[in-house]
Amino acid sequence: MTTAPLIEVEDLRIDLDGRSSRVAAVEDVSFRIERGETFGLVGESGCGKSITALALIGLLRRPLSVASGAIRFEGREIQSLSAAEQRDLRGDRIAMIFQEPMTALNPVSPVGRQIAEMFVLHKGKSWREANQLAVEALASVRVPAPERRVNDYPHQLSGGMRQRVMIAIALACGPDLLIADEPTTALDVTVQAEIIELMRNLCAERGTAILMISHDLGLVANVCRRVAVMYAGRIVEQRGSDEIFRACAHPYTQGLVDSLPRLGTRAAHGRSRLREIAGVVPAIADFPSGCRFNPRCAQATEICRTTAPETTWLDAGGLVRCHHHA
Amino acid sequence: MKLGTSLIIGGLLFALAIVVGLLAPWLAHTDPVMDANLMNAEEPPSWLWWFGTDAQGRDIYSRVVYGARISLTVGIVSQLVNSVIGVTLGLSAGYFGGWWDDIVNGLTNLMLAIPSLIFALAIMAVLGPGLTSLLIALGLTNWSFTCRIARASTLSLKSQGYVQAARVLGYGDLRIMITQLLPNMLGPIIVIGTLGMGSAVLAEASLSFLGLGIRPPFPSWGSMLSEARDQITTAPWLSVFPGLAIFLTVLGLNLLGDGLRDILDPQSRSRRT
Amino acid sequence: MLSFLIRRILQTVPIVLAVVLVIFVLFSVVPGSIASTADDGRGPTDPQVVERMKKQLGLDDPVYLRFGKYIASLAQGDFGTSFRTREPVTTMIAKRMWPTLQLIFAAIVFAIVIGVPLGFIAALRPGGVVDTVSMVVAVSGLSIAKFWLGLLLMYVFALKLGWLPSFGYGDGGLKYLILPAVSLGVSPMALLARTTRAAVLEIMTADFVRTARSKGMSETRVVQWHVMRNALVLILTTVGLQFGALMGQAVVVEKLFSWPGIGSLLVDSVLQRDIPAVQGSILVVVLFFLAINTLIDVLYGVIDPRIRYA
Amino acid sequence: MHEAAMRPGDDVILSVQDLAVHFPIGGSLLGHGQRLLRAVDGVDLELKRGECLGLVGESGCGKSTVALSLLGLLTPTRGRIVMDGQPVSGKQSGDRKALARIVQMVFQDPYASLNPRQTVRRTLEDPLRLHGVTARSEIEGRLEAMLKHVGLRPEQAGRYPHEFSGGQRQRIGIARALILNPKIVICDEPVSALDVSIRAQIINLLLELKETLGLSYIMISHDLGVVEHMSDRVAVMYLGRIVETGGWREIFERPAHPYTRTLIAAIPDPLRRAPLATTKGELPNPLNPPDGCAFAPRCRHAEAVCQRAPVPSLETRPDGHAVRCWRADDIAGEAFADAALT
Repeated sequence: MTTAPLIEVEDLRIDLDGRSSRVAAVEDVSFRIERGETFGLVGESGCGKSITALALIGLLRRPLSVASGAIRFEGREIQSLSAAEQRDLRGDRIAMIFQEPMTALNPVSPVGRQIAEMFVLHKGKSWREANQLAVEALASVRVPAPERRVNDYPHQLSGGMRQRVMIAIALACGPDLLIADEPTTALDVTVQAEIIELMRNLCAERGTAILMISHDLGLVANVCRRVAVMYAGRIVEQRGSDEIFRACAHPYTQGLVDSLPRLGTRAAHGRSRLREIAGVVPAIADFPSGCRFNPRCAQATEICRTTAPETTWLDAGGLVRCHHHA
Repeated sequence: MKLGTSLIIGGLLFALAIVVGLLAPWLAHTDPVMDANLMNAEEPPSWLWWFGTDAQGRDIYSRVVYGARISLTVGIVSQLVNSVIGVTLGLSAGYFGGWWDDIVNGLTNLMLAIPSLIFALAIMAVLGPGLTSLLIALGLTNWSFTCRIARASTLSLKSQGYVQAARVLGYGDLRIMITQLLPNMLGPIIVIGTLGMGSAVLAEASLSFLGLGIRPPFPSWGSMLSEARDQITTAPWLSVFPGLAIFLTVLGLNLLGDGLRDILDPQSRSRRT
Repeated sequence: MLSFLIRRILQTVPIVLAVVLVIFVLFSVVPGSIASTADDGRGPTDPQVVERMKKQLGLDDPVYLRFGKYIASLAQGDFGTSFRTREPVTTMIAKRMWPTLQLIFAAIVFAIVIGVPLGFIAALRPGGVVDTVSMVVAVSGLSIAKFWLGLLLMYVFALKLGWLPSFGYGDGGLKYLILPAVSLGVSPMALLARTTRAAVLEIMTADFVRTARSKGMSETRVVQWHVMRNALVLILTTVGLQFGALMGQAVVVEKLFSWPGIGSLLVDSVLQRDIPAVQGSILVVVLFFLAINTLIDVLYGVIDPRIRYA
Repeated sequence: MHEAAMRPGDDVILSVQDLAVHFPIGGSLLGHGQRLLRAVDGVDLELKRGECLGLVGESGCGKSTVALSLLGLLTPTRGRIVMDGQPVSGKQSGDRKALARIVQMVFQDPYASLNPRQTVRRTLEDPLRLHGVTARSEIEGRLEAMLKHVGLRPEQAGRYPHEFSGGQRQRIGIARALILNPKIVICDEPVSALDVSIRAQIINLLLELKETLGLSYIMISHDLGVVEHMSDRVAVMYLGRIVETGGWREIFERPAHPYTRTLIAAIPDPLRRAPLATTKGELPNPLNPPDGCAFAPRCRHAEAVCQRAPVPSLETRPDGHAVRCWRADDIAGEAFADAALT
C-alpha cells in the first residue's frame, strides 16, 4: 500500500467507436503520479490528453471507452470496481476542474449549493451543515464575502471567480488527486496567474497531487515537476520539467519548444525566423502508421514510417519514444 | 429514430401526396363535384367505391384525391409567403437593429399574441371563403416563428468573422445579407418551413371544417369531414379517409422536417417545433 | 418581483392596443367588410336595412372617431351589443368563459401529465424501445387533425362503446369534458414529449452535468439535482406558447363537440356576421393568452435566476 | 506621443488622436438609468510605414474596439483618425470601399471567419469584382499570386473552407485580407485559435508578407511572446486607455508601468517553477471605473495620489517611451528584476 503510487496508468488504450470502425484515440499510455506530486500532460487538440484524464476519473462516455490497459488508484484497479465504488472515489479522492468555468457550473443553482453537494454526497452531512461548510470552502479559495457569495448564481460571478468556485468544489472533500483540464485557457493572464497560484498553494498545503492538462508547455513546465508530452494519442516524451525546455529528446517536443516565440528570446538573441513544424495535426481517423509524428518530422527515415518506436529510458532520466532521439 | 429513417419515410409520404395531387385527374374515378348520384348514396367501401360514397353519392376516393390539390396548394404557397415575410423581416431587423428592430419585434409580439388560427379565422371572416382568401389568411399569420429564427441567426452570424470581413472589404448591406447571412441560415429556415407546411395543411382543414375555408361542394379534406360529422352514425367511413389523408400528409411533412433538421441544422435538435 | 410584474404588465399594454386596432381595422375599415356584413349569403339585404344599421352603429362617422368610441367603450368593459341576439357581448362572453377555461386547462393538464414524463423516460434511454415508440406517438400526435381525432374518439367511445357522451356540455360534469380535452390535448402532449426529450438530451451533454458526474453523483442524483430544473425552463416555454395555440384550436374542438365556449361563440358569430361578438371573443382570447404568458414569465423568474437579475 | 502626432511625417501611415468610443448601456426607453461604457477613452496611436505596432491588454481593455473603429465598423464618439493621409469619418458606403483598400483585418478564429458556403475562389474574387477589377485575366492572375503568397496551391481555390485545416484556413483569411492590396493590416489574435505546432507557420508568414508587400501591422494579442517577437512598437491598454507605449525593447526590458510589469511577470516561465506574479482583486467594472488611475485598486505601488482624480496623463520621455503613472519615476528606481527575461 505504501509502495503503490497514487495513480498508475499502464498501457491504456481508449477506443473511439465509429459508425463502422473502432480506432484507438489513445494508445500505449503509461505514467504514474506519486502522492502530492505535480504532473503535466501536454499536447495539442486531439492528442488524447483530455480523454486520458476523463478515463482516470471514469467519465468517458460513448463513443469513447477504455479498450485495454489498467488504471490503478492506490494499487486498486479502477475498472474492476463497482459503479458505486467508482462513484465514491470520484469527487472524494479524485476531483476534476474543467476549462470553461461558465458552462461547468449549473446556471440555475446557487454556487454555495453546488459546493455543499460535495459534503452531502461524500461526508454524509445534512444540507444545513453542508451549506455552512460551503461558506468555509469558498473562503478557502479567497472569494471575498463568502457568506454572501454562496447565494450567487454562476452568471453573477466573473470568470476568475467561477474558476475559484470550481476549485472549491474540487477540493471540498480533500481529494488526493486534482485533475485540472486546461483550467486557465479561458482566462486572462493576470487571472490565470491568480488561479494557478491558488491551485498550487492549496494543493501543496493539503498534499493533493495535481494532474494538469494543457496545450501550454510553458505553463505546465512552470507548474509541474514532471511533464509528459502527447502526440496523436501516444506519449512521446516524459521528462522532469526542468529538462524539457533545455534538453528535450523528441523532435516533436523540440519543435514545440523552438516554434514558440518565448518572452525574452528576441531581446537576448535577436529576431530570427521561428522554426516551423511542417504539416498539420492529424485527426484521430488519420493517424499515420509507424511513428505518428513521421510525416512532420525532419529526421524521419524509413523505419519511422513502418515501425512504431518503443519507449526508451534516457540516461538523463525520463522516457522518449523515438527511433532517432537526441 | 435513426438518422435518415424519418427523412425517407417523410419524403416518401410527401412525394406521394404531391404525385396524387398532380395526377388527380388520372387517378380519380369520377369527377369530385359533378358526379353526384343519389342512387349510390352512402355506399360503404367496396371494390367499386374504394372509400365509399357520401350522402350525395359522390365517390369519396375521387374527392380525397382531388382534395390533395387544395391541401398542398394552401400548404406550400402560404408557407412560402410566410417564409419570405419572416426571413425578410427577421434578417433586416437583426441586421440593422435600432428602431426597425423595435418595430419588427413589436409586430412579431403582436402576431404571437393572437393565436394564428384565430387570426386566420378573423381574416377569413372578412374576406369570405375561398382559396385566395385562405392563401392570404394563412400566408400572413404564421411568419412570426420564422422571423424570430431569422433574426436570432442574423444576430449570431453578424458577429462571425466572415460577416465582419465582408464589411471590412466594403460589401454593401444588401450584398452582405444576401451573400453572407442568408445562405448560412437557410438550414433552420427550410426546416421550419417544412414543419410550417404541415401546420398550414392542418389549418386549412380546420378552417374548412368550420365552414370558413373551402366551401362544399369543392373537395377539401376539412369540409368533407365537416359533412361526415353529421353522418357519423350512418356512414362512419366518411370520417375515416379524408382524416387519414390529412394525417399522412402532415405526418410526411413533420417527418421530413425532422429528418432535414438532423442534416441541415444539427446543432439545434432541441429547438421547438 | 413586484416591479418585474408591473413592468411585464405594462409591456403588454401596447400589444393589447395593437390587437384592438387590428381587430377594429379588420372588421370596420377594410373595404368590403360592410358589404359582407350585409350579405350573409342568404340573398340580398334590403338597402334600407343596411342604411339603418349603419346609422345605428355609427358606421358613417369618421374612422378615428369610431376607433376612439370603440376604445372608450372597451375601457369600460363594454364590448358592444350583439347584432344577433341584442345581448351585451360582455354577458355572452361571461357565460362562455368558464367552459372554455375548463377545456383548455383540462387539455394542458393532460398534455403535461402524459407528455413530460413520456419525454423524460424517452430521453433517459435514447434509441431504446420506449424512446422509439414514444417519439412515433409524438410525431403522430403532432400530425393528426384534432377534429378528426375527436370524430374518431366520438365514434369509438361514445357511439360504439357508449362510455361517454358524444357531445355537449351536459351538466358540466367530467364525463362531458374527457373527449374534448383529450382531442385538444393530444398535440400539446406530443409537443411537450418532444421538447422534454430534446431538452433532457441536450442538458445531459452539458458541461455542468459532466461536473456533477465528476463529483461522484449517481445518474439519478444528476437528473434530480441538475437536469430537472434546467429542463423545466425549456418545458415552461413550450407550455406558455401552447396556451396560445390551444386557444386557437379550441375553436375547432368546441365546434365539433358543440361545447358552449368562446370558440364556438366565435365561429357562430363569424358565420352569422355578428361583428361585435367576433371582436369581443377575439379580444378576450388575446387577453387571456397574454395573461397566461405574463404568469409564465413570472414563473421563469422563479425557476431561472438568469432572468431575474437580467 | 502628442508631439509626434502633431507633425505627421511621410512615414506615418496611421495616426489616431484622442479616439473615444462610448456605448450607452441599459436604461429604459426614455434614457433613465442609462450608463455610459467608455470602452475606449482618449487613445492616441501612431503607426509608421512598414512597422508592426503591438496592442496588448486583457479582455475588456478596449483593444478590439480600437480595431473596429479603425476599420470603420464602429463610429467613434470623438477623435480623429488619419490613414494614409486621408481622414477617416462617417459610414457612407463610398468611404467604406475606399477604406477597404487601405486597411484590412485578419481574424482570430479561422473556423468562424470564412463563409462556410463560399469556395476560396469566391471569397477572394468577389472583393476584387466589388472594387472594380473585372478583367477575367487580371482576377485570375491576382488570385493565383495571392494564393502563392500565402502558401496555398492555386488548384485549391475551388474548395470549401471545411476541406482545410485550421492553419490553412488562416492562410485563406490572410489572403482575403491582402487581396485588395491594403497598406495596413490589423491582426486580431491571428494565432491564438491555432494549434501550438501551427502557430510558427502563421507568424513567419505574416512577417514575411510584411516585408515582401511593404505592409504595416497592428498586432492585437494577449500573448506577449508573440507580440515581442513581431512588434516594433508596443502599446499597453488598460480599461480603455493606453497606459504605456514605446519601442518593443523598452516595453519588455524596461517596463515602467506597474500594469505592464504585472502582465509580463504573470507569464509562466517554463524554465523555472516559480510563483507567478499576482495582483489584488479583479478588473474593475468598466461601467463604474475608479477615480484617478484605473489600475490603482490592483496596484501594489498605489498611494493616495493614485486613487484620486484626475487620471494621470501619458507622459512621454525623450526616447518616445510614454507612461501613464503618477509614480513612474519612483518605481523606475526599483529595477524590473525578472530573471527569465535575460
